[in-house]
Amino acid sequence: MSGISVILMSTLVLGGLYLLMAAGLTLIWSTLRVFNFGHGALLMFGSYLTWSLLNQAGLPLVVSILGAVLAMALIGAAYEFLLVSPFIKRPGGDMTVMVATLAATMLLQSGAQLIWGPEIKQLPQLGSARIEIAGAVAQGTQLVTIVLAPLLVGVLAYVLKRSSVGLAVRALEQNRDHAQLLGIAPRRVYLAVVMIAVGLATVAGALLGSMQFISPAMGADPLLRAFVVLAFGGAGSLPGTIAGAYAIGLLEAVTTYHFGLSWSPVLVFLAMIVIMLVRPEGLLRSRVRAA
Amino acid sequence: MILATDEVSKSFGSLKAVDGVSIDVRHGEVFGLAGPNGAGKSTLFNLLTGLPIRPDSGRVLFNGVEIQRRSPRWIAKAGLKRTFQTEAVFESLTVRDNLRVGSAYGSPGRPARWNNARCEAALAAVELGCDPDRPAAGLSLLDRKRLMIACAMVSEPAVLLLDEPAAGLDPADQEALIRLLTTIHAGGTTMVIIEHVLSVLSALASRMAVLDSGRVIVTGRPQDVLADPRVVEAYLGPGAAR
Amino acid sequence: SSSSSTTSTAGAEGGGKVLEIGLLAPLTGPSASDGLGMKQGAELAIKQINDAGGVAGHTFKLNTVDVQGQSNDAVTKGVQTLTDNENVKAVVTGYASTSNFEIDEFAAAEKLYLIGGNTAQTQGIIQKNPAKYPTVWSITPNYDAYGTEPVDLADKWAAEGLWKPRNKTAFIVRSDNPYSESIADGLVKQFTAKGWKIAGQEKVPFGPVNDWGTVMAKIRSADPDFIVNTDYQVANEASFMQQFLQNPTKSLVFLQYGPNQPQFFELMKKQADGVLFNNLAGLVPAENYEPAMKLQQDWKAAYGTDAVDPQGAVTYAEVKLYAEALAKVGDPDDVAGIGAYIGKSDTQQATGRVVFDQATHLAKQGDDFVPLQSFQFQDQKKVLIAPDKYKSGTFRLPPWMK
Amino acid sequence: MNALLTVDKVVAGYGRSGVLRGISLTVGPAESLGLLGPNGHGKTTLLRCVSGLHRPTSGTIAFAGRDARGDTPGDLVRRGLVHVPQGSRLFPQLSVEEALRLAGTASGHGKTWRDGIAQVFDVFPRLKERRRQLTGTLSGGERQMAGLGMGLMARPKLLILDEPTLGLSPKVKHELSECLVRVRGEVPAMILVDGDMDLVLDLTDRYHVVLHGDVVHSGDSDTSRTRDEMMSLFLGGTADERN
Amino acid sequence: MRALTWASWPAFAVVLVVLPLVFTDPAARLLLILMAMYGMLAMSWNLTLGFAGIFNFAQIGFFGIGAYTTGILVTKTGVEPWLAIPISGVSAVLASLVAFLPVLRLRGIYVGLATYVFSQLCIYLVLGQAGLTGGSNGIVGIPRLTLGDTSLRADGRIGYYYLAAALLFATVVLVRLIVNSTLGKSLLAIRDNETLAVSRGVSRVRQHLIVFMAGAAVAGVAGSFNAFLNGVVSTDIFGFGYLTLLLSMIFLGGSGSVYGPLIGAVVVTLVSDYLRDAGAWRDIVIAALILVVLWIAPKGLAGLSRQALDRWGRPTSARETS
Ligand SMILES: Nc1ncnc2c1ncn2[C@@H]1O[C@H](COP(=O)(O)OP(=O)(O)OP(=O)(O)O)[C@@H](O)[C@H]1O
Ligand SMILES: Nc1ncnc2c1ncn2[C@@H]1O[C@H](COP(=O)(O)OP(=O)(O)OP(=O)(O)O)[C@@H](O)[C@H]1O
Ligand SMILES: [Mg+2]
Ligand SMILES: [Mg+2]
Repeated sequence: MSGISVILMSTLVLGGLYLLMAAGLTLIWSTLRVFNFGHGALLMFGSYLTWSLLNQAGLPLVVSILGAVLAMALIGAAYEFLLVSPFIKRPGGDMTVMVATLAATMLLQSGAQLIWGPEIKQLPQLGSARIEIAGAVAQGTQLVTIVLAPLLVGVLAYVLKRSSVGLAVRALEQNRDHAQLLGIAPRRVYLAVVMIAVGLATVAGALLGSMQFISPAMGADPLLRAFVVLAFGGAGSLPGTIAGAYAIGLLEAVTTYHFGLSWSPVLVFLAMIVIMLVRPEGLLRSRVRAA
Repeated sequence: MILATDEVSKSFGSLKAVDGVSIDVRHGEVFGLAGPNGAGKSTLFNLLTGLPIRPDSGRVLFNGVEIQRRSPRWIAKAGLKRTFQTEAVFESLTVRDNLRVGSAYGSPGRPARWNNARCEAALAAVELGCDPDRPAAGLSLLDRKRLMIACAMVSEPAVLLLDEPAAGLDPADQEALIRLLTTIHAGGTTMVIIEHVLSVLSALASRMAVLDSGRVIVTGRPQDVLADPRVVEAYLGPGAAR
Repeated sequence: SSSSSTTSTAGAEGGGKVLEIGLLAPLTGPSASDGLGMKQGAELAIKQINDAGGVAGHTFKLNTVDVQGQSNDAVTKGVQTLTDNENVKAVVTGYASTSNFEIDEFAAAEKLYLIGGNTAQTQGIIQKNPAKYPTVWSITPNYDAYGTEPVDLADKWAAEGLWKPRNKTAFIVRSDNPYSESIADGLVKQFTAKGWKIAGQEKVPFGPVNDWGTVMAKIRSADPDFIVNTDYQVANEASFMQQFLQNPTKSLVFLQYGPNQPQFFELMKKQADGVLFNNLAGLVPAENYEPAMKLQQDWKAAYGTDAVDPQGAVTYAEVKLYAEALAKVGDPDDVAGIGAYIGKSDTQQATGRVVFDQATHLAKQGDDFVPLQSFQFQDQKKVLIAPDKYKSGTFRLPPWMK
Repeated sequence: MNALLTVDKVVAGYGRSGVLRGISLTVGPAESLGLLGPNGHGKTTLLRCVSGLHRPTSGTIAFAGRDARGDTPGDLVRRGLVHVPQGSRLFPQLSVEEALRLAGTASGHGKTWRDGIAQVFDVFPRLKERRRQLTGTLSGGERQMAGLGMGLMARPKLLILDEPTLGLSPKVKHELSECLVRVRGEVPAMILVDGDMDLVLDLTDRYHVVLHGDVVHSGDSDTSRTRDEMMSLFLGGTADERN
Repeated sequence: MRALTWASWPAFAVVLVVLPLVFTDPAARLLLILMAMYGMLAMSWNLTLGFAGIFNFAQIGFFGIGAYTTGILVTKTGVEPWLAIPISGVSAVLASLVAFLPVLRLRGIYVGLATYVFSQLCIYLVLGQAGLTGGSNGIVGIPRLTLGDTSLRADGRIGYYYLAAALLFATVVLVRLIVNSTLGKSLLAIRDNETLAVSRGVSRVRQHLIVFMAGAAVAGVAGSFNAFLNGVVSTDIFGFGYLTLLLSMIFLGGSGSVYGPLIGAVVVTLVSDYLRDAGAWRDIVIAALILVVLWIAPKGLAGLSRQALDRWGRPTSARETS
């Protein structure tokens, strides 16, 4: 009995974290058609910034997180300006951008180590609420994650689906030249998208930094999971990503519970490869393609 | 009969893009295909060459062999070559290398080796006006079309399928194109041409079919077909008078 | 090697020659804080030696090589760089690789190599043919005590009535690496031998473990008297403890090595209270042990904290050991001579009295040699609770069991 | 001079190859200008420069009395210069309706896009039938219509059409040219490039013949010219190119 | 130009032979060896990544599989060490057949995800088969290669150097042969326009499989060499570190050319050795270097040098005629 509730709780927490991470990646992928390898490093940097605002500037925790999200959005803007836009129009630009974001990962990780040192750090719990269901406990940051992650991404998905901003994002993704001729300013949309994505990653970083620890390498693992989520949900759609994130969270919780931490990544990866082979467009993605 | 379809159909969702089409193309002839936009002409070409789709039902016969389940590569090697409606070349290869790829992989048998003599011959035949060692990116429209045709021709296919070769060409270039196609035809290649520029069809085709909403509405000699009231109604419209 | 001896003498007369001491340390990657400690320890020792005028006419300079996350590749490259360098006369480390394969390299290159960690591996390599490794010595003793001491202490506390085990069950968590595995194996053996039952075991992958939730669920359903986690990585142990405290069982918790690192306490603060842990190689924090107190003072003067990094204590001792041997032998190129001197030496280091076992080249373990120190966090302080010779407090029931 | 659009001595090209060689022209506020000329002589390039998609090497372009060189295509669209590009694939994964709506909102007509769509459906009933279909699966003619419809959604002061009848069947082309007549009625000024010379001459007030990136000949569209005369102009250009 | 390329072969060989005679310092020799090994890896990876445009991240996996094959063969079975080198190449090729599965159906970045996961799975496989692979301990004590009685390590690793140089030379020949053959051109064709290429009779799957296997063979051999050079193999070999290192080499040097990745391997190896003690600054400098090169020279250092050569070789005339 407690097994099920433990698994469920893990699913909601893990799924929420992966969702925050993968939603940003999906957004960048679907608009810019590039893969941001630096997303994990951005998460890490956001986490450190939160820590600094809290411990060095002495701000309250929530303010620190908001401050870090804003600061990271600016870094996201610089990121777009320096790493994405110079390369994206080149032939084979997607690969160049990917390499540039890999380089950015190296920069951010080493930079964080220089700035904050190699010792791990931690953010305090977000609140002291605690619930216990059939032996499974969720408290503080875990509870916040369970609620906040789907809320943020859900709102984002709704806005993108309903608003003309969302249409503009999709149009740019499909035909940049023509979208410009309709009056869409690609740079502005790209900038907005990267800033939103980085902001989400920062939130994920703050949650992770409070549930676990902050270290220069902390982003690698969430990034890898976000990969898997993208493959599961189809990289192009937010609803797919939401489903994918929780599916992976569930899969991971179940396999960890039954096969142990050593085997669960293997099983998750294998599941991902199978899904990719059977449904290359992701689980939920419709298969309509251009002729 | 070198190429024939037998009640070939293909639907996209609820749309019957090609609906029970039967045509037959005789050895050595130029067969025209016309019809309104969206009638299913390009889709029919896709079905003939297995690219990127297969018929839902019906048969495609090439030299008497059923090919509707064959791989696009097999079909290409067997001698059925096509061009595309949006003129496509390999941009990062030089003009000559475009032809070499066409020659090496389009011909039956392996290992894949190009035939230099044929490449040069094709290059000369299409009268490409540019340096053959320049990259194909940035060629003018007519040259791209010429290169695309040359690339299909270089492996000496038995049948050549051309999807709107004259589209976008000005009258002078259209005439150049007709001359080129006439030469190729004279060399013994069977051709199927999709074309809205009717002068091209009138000049080249011995027979033609008109498709509408996925079905063949009329087949026959161009002058008869183009005078047929159903064709005027569905395809040519009142502007045909011009 | 009489010619090299002359050059070194000449160098000494010419105002001192600078010798390099190699340091292999994980300066980047997940173990970077250990690496920093190693570097600080070696630097402190070198500075003190140089300030005192050097040794046998030589002054020292540190040549640090980053072994990154203990990656074999980086270690190999580091070893090759150091062995290729004529000026490097000795190499020290806390630990470099996980398998200590580099011992063979240094032995083959006839370089002096003083090492700390992974003694099981060191022992495995050396005891096959100790004569092949005259230049390799480990100032950390055999880890066997890690596998017995916690069990013996638990029985002792029970006997003294400090604690009442309900049914003598233990739950053991291990990480998939040789160090954790060998200690966990030892513990399982000792527990069983002493009449305990193993209520459950769980193996986690080597590397960051983020979510202990499912492990906790198993621990809770086993509800053991004693929980041991031999995953020595400090972040893992801290998060293990935090997650345990969310819904604790009435069990003693013993964590292998991690809590020795200052970081553990910085992260845990009050939550650390009650945690049990031990250490074989770190500074002996006993008021009555002079070498340790001296290092603590010097460390504070140099780095502003009296929390001496355990790895720093190791490299500090290694450099000192080498300097002493060099002072006696005189010629830095007489590697065999220096190695032999170290092997026979008997010194009081901050980590205890270092005397080497000739069959394994490990420092000897025991209350009179390098002691296994057992600690418990009490009232937000690290209290030495065993051995009796040095102890400054006694075991208490952890707060979650009251 | 009260010209809506002034192009003055514009030079442009791609990489090392020059395409436009100092071309100049003007379009009045209520005027329709046709551009004729053989393939590959720079018409599209000129239009891309005008709408801000391509940067000229030198020369000036002014729209509605303001220098337009620094403007992005988006700025120009909001000022009323709308370019329907040649052979666009449109937005393969957007439905016809979504694409039209986008064209309305992106050009600053966020409030009135519904009316815009209704109007476009009047001009192109075919699009109404296909409103839910993804533009990527439209046939060539349908796609041209959708592109034109999107152009109209922006309520242009100057509508630039690049080869709207490219690849259309005669009947559709005929339908489309009727639509174009209606389109002409709805927009104040227009630049039309098309392979169909008669269509261009029907729909415009003046025409230029563009050869080698420059205007070599101009005239009023209603002065009747024989097809042969035009052909010789074109052929002259092509012959030059081939030597 | 043609004459120049023909002359370049013997010149290249001579340079390779003479280099260790100039650099006799063992540390410098080690650098040369690493450059050659990384050069092999980067050049072979570039076949799929650069020329075929496949987001192939499994190359690191092939490298590791080669290394582990050698490690297992020489420590667990009594296979003649020299024989382990080709066998490692073969086992990497076999592994590439598995890694290729996703390429059958997937495109673009999805291939990247799947192949990256392939490398990750290799790690778990190695950890799971600890009896064979030593688990997280790795395989240690791999004996050095010997030629007769002399170890290749003797005399400042001169033996390893010449082995690496020979393998590098073979790789260069192989890559050049592939790139200049119809196979090479068909790869570009597929990358440019897959539909068109298929309709011209090019089989995407077949062509991609061939380069995939060719690249894997070289990587497997390089992995085997790595195992002998270091005497130890562990799971780091599948890690992110190698991935970024090699990608830096390829894109710094220029993914569009045959020699670009080799140039990149030389530069990155030198820089990272120079900054050995710089800790975190090393990665910062390398990353900044990559970004600067990507900004100012899209075609990498190879592209820059080609431009310089062109300018120097045929002044202005070329530009006037175009
Ligand atoms: N992959 C696809 N998915 C959905 N619908 C498709 C697809 N391909 C084509 N169609 C639809 O099938 C119909 C026939 O298209 P096709 O391209 O064959 O027309 P066509 O006769 O070549 O027209 P045109 O002369 O304009 O090129 C069109 O309505 C088109 O929208
Ligand atoms: N993106 C490009 N890169 C390089 N060259 C180009 C590019 N676009 C066009 N060109 C070249 O510029 C020249 C002019 O092309 P442009 O498209 O402006 O001509 P056009 O008059 O519109 O012809 P068409 O009737 O074919 O549309 C052509 O030679 C063409 O090859
Ligand atoms: Mg068509
Ligand atoms: Mg044009």
